Amino acid sequence: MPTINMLQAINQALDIAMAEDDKVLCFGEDVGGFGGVFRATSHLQEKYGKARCFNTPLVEQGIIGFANGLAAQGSVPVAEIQFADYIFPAFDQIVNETAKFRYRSGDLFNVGGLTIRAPYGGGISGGLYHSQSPEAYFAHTPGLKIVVPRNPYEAKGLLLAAIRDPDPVLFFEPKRLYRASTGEVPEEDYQLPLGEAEVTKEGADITLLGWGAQMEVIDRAVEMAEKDGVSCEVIDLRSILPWDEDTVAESVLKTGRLVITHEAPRTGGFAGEVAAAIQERCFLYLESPIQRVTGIDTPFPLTLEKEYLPDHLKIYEAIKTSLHY
Amino acid sequence: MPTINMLQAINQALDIAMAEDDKVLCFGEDVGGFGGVFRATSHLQEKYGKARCFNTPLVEQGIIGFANGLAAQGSVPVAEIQFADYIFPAFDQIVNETAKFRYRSGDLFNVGGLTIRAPYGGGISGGLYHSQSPEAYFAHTPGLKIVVPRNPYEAKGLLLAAIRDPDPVLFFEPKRLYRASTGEVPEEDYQLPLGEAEVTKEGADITLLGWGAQMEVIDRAVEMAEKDGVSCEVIDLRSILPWDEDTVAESVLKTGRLVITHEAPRTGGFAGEVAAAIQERCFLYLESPIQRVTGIDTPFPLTLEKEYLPDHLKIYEAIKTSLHY
Amino acid sequence: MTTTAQTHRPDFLSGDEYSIPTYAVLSQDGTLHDGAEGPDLERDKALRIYHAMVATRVLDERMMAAQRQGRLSFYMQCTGEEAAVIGSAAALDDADMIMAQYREQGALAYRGFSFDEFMNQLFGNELDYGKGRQMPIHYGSRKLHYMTISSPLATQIPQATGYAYGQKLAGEGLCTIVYFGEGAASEGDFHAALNMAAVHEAPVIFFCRNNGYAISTPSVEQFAADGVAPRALGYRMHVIRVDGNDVLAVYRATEKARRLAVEENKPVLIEAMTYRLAAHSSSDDPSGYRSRKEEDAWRAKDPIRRMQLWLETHGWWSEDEEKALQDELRREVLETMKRAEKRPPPAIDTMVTDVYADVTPALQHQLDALKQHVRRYPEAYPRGARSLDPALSHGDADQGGD
Amino acid sequence: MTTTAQTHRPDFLSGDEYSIPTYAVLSQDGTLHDGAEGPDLERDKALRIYHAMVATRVLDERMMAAQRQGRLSFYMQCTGEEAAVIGSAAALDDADMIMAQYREQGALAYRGFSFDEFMNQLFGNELDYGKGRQMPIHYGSRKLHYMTISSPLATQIPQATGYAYGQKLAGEGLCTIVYFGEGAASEGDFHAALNMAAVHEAPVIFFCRNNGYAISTPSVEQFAADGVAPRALGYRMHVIRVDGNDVLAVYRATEKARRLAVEENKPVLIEAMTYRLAAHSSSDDPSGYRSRKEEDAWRAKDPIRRMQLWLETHGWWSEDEEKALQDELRREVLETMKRAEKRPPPAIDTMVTDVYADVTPALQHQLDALKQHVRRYPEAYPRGARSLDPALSHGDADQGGD
Ligand SMILES: Cc1ncc(C[n+]2csc(CCOP(=O)(O)OP(=O)(O)O)c2C)c(N)n1
Ligand SMILES: Cc1ncc(C[n+]2csc(CCOP(=O)(O)OP(=O)(O)O)c2C)c(N)n1
Ligand SMILES: [Mg+2]
Ligand SMILES: [Mg+2]
Repeated sequence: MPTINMLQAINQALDIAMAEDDKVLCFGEDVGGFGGVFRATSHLQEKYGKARCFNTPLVEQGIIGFANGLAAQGSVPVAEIQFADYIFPAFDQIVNETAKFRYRSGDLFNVGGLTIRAPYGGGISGGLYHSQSPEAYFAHTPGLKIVVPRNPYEAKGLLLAAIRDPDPVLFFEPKRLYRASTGEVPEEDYQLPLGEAEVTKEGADITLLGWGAQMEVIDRAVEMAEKDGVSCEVIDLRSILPWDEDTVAESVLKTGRLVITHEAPRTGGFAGEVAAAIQERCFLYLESPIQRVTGIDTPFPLTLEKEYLPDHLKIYEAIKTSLHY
Repeated sequence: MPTINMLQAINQALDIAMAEDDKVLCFGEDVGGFGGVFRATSHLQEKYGKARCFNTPLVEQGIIGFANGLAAQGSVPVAEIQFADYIFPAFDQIVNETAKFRYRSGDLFNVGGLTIRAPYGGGISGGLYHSQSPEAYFAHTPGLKIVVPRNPYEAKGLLLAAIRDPDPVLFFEPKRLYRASTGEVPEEDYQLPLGEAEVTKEGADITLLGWGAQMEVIDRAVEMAEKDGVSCEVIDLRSILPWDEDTVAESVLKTGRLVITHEAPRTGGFAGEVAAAIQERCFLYLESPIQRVTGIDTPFPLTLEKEYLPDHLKIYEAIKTSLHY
Repeated sequence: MTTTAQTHRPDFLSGDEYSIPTYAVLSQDGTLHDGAEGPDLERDKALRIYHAMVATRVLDERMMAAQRQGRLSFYMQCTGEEAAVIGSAAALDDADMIMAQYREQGALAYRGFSFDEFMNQLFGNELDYGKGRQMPIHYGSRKLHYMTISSPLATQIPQATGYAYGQKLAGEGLCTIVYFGEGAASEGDFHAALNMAAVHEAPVIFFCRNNGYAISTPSVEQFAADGVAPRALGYRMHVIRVDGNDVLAVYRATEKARRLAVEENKPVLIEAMTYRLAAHSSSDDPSGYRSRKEEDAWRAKDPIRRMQLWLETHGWWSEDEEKALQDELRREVLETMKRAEKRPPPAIDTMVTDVYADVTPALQHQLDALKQHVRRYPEAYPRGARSLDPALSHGDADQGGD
Repeated sequence: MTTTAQTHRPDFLSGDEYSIPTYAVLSQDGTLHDGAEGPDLERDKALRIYHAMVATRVLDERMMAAQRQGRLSFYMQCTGEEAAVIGSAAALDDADMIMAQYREQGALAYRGFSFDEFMNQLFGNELDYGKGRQMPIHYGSRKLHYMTISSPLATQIPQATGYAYGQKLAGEGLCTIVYFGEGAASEGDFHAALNMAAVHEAPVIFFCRNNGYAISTPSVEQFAADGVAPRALGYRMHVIRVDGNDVLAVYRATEKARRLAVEENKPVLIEAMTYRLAAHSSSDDPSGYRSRKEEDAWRAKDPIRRMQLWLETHGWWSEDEEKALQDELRREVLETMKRAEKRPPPAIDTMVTDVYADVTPALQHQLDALKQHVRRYPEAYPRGARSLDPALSHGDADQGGD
């Protein structure tokens, strides 16, 4: 299997989807001839023509409004938002429209064909507006699916599943890993399941839960903790909505301890939802409080980004706190 | 003290603020001559002129963008969004701009003068788009304050505090109570504190936490539970952001049990944040899992609204479940 | 690309150079304006249009009355704008997509939505295609190519651009018409939609009903410009303004617009100048913001009466036929209303369907818990409890007719 | 209000009737166009403008080079657009508010922002007014009435309308200018801003830098219309298009626009036709989407060179002075860069300030926990750890100069 990076994996997924189905379209700001500012859509316009892969005017609410209409019509739009920080002008189209399209019409109409791709996350000296992790803003919205891949293999399989899924999917790509994360990825078509978490490492003493770029950070913390003799179970949530409560609960019932981590600010972040649900479900099995290792409750900083981020050292400390409670 | 309803209390607060300070402006869709579709801004244009109380074109992103600019200039805008369901087109202006204005400029500029008023909530046969409770969507945003009053007295005192607060405030008004909730309200100027919860009833066995229109629902459930001999402590959170963790934690340390309720869907709702924080802080004192009584994870329905809403019976059942865990 | 001439004088345009005229064909007495060309409307089609206009008027009057009686929670009338809405819908292919704002029930009536279908939605009963989830007047019909109404304003406008773009790719020779008020045209989505349509050459007709008000806000407080039409110049889009109470002008303009859209992939903006004769909705009272006199002046321009007189000049319609039609429609409205009112609400299981294509395990779990709760307190939830008792339950709300 | 004439022919406008000419004064050789009137620019002011243009060019060149060397994380140049930006800023009162997009450092240079001030922001050090929180080029200055830059595009446009409305109420005779690209003008916020400004008569100048591209997207894929200027007709707003590389035309047009704004409360749209000579940013490589030839054609229209020649025709400037100025600016840039680079980052306590007017207890708590953590692993957080050691800490980052 060839070793490729995450951008290449995403590009392959788009290529396969477009080759297979004429109805698949890719568009967004700079997505056309240029192939996107990160080059995720490279060569797609050459291959599939300007009608199916194109630049849009610079208007996120229009991009998603247009995509909603296309999806309702029966096309399969894959819309790119250049940075997840710039998805908010489209918030109304996503939260009031995309998410409620099928329900409000009693299934007369739906926008299930829609996939929205957006690079998210920090660690690239992006400051307030090139670093945000907005998954929790959308996780309060029944009707949406939200997916975050952790590496090239996952990215390709999950993106193909997202495009073909009968529901609209927000696909947040950890841009810090676009080129940094490489791995073996089959050239052919394959899908990974939406709505299912993956236990990436089994362990007995404590469960660590994250998604996207945090998985790599967790791994580093786990390495430290295991040197101390702690046996860690690691779960990649993969889908934020709907999320796989069963897999997480099963693990916590076993380990009795849970640390959840995300880059977004703590208050209102998705770790809160997971903690609330798991304390309810695993109450009698919890040996210590569920811990959240997250960004602090400020906008995303620049110069002191390292201090802000929930890195491996902070996770490692949380593991120790959890164990010595 | 005269008995008035919540709309009158809000109108009084606006009137006092405008009379006191020329810089206070009220505007929004139909806010001018007509006085707003709920009449919260009645007579303000007559009293203070068209320059200070006026209709805007129908564009929420413009209303808040305009308000941000006004606030940065030193004015004190009180912008109305006609229904909280229609605040999402302004999401970018609120989340990326309002919330980050002071921080990103190192305090060179701020929009602290801004208050955004919006009627929220269900129970009025409003269906998907006249019923939403979007507080949790904003609660993930450092830099914003979020306030929800439960009755006319609270509405007046909290709104006056919000307008004068040096930070931008989202003020969500429970529209179901606009005319239904009446009470004695001093005619004069007074303020109630932002960021502080209020223990509205002391009790020993269990803590019930809510805000806005849910407080009345909690009271009904408590009445039932107390007949069963359960001693309930009731807390009105009042401010969703920043929220008063201390008051809630103190109560739970005493009662050992917590039920949180809101109308919005469960997943990603603010009850999750509270539960996550309180299980961490009160871990050893909790006698049963923290329960959430919320809307279900669907858009807001119409015909089956009663079934959807977290009413007193559901809260009463949750109290029983918590006690008999 | 901008390849314009140079000037060496710093002269500003005032933004007021372009006054777009209003295209009008039919005068209020039912005759054509001097110099106006008659339409190529056959008798049957003319009567189909007229029937839809009258049916819409009757439906609106009766349902607003029903709302006043407390039989209905909410209502919105098309009254005064029937020519704009129905005249334009009639100029389309019946398979073209219609994306409406909320005041365009006339278009649906024209396409053949039955009173039963209207009523089922209005009462949110088990036969409502929308499964009782949205407020009254949020109609939709897949078979009639009428997108289910969504309350947030203007969101349908960029959606229409996208829908039309998809139609173009599909190559079936169809287009999309999107209706919106002059108020909704202030939203950012409007700008996005028109610009994208012009750039991507989507076969879409943007139909603005300029009825003078957005709830209480008069159009002079909505925009400083001479209406919405001049905005087309900013997008290099074809545009026409029509007398919205003139069914012949609306029909003809839309027919031409459709040709531009479908044959040349040119999006078009139509601004129909009209007036909302009734209140904004059943929650509104216009006496707080406009004069009786103004209303009366517009009532004198009633579009239905105007068409009626025109039909009479052709000998296609008579006062007797008018009376018979009105009586029949009124009776039919009352009968279907009674039927719809009595029908039970959708089953409690519909609470969790259609959120996703398939009910998720978590939602199923929430539904199960809810049902258990409703079983404990059936009297508190009569609607929900009803469908829990199989003896009472009716067939499948999903049946057919979509 | 729409009070337009009637027509009885169903003729569409094509949206193409109005071609707005480009106002130009100065030709590339430094002489005035035939028939163009000279400006009323005094020598001192002309030189102030010219200095700012050259300073901006030099700063941009050096800082882009620094970025290439890895000394700076990110950079964006104004190169090619100095006349548009500085010519317009110079036509204002220095107390007018400037709300820029990000490529308008020239306006700030014109107002007197020092190289030290630029550098402190670029390096996000403890003297940066923005406390090292935003990416390079996000300048702001309260004392120079230059709103801190925000990355999300177009958000500043409706804010400018609001700011200007506040200025009008304050009655101080000031206005706001808001800069944005032709790409950003596609955002919904643009539409909101211009419409509201026209309706509420805000003294705001909307200054569109039409530089042909939004990153890789050429303006023909941004809009079908002849530029952005025709949109003013849709808002009934005063508008002028200018040669953006012609400092005299820009200056004169903005001067007149300011008079309309401040004296008549009339908002104005100015579209400056120019070209982004450099890459979009240090992250961009334009060779992927445009030709060398096209770039060269525009390089031949360099706005600085054009002004230089004009100054020479007046005898206000010489090649010697040019060389001296360039040398001095280059040296100054290098020196200030070295100073700024060496300055420490803002103290760790600044992580939680300015989120709210006062640090909340919860944030204080988070900061305390963070500091404790940093103390445990100081080598992992050298920047944060630095300010925890009082011996190393410098004065107050908040000092003065805002
Ligand atoms: C985004 C949004 N904002 C506000 C509203 C509330 N609202 C409903 S109708 C209306 C006025 C619409 O006026 P117009 O577009 O002119 O249509 P008309 O009612 O005149 O047909 C308003 C403000 C809404 N539904 N959606
Ligand atoms: C809301 C938003 N969407 C996307 C971006 C990413 N972005 C930054 S600059 C840019 C292009 C802007 O083009 P234009 O407005 O023409 O300005 P120019 O760079 O040409 O000066 C884009 C797409 C952004 N910053 N904000
Ligand atoms: Mg209207
Ligand atoms: Mg540009």
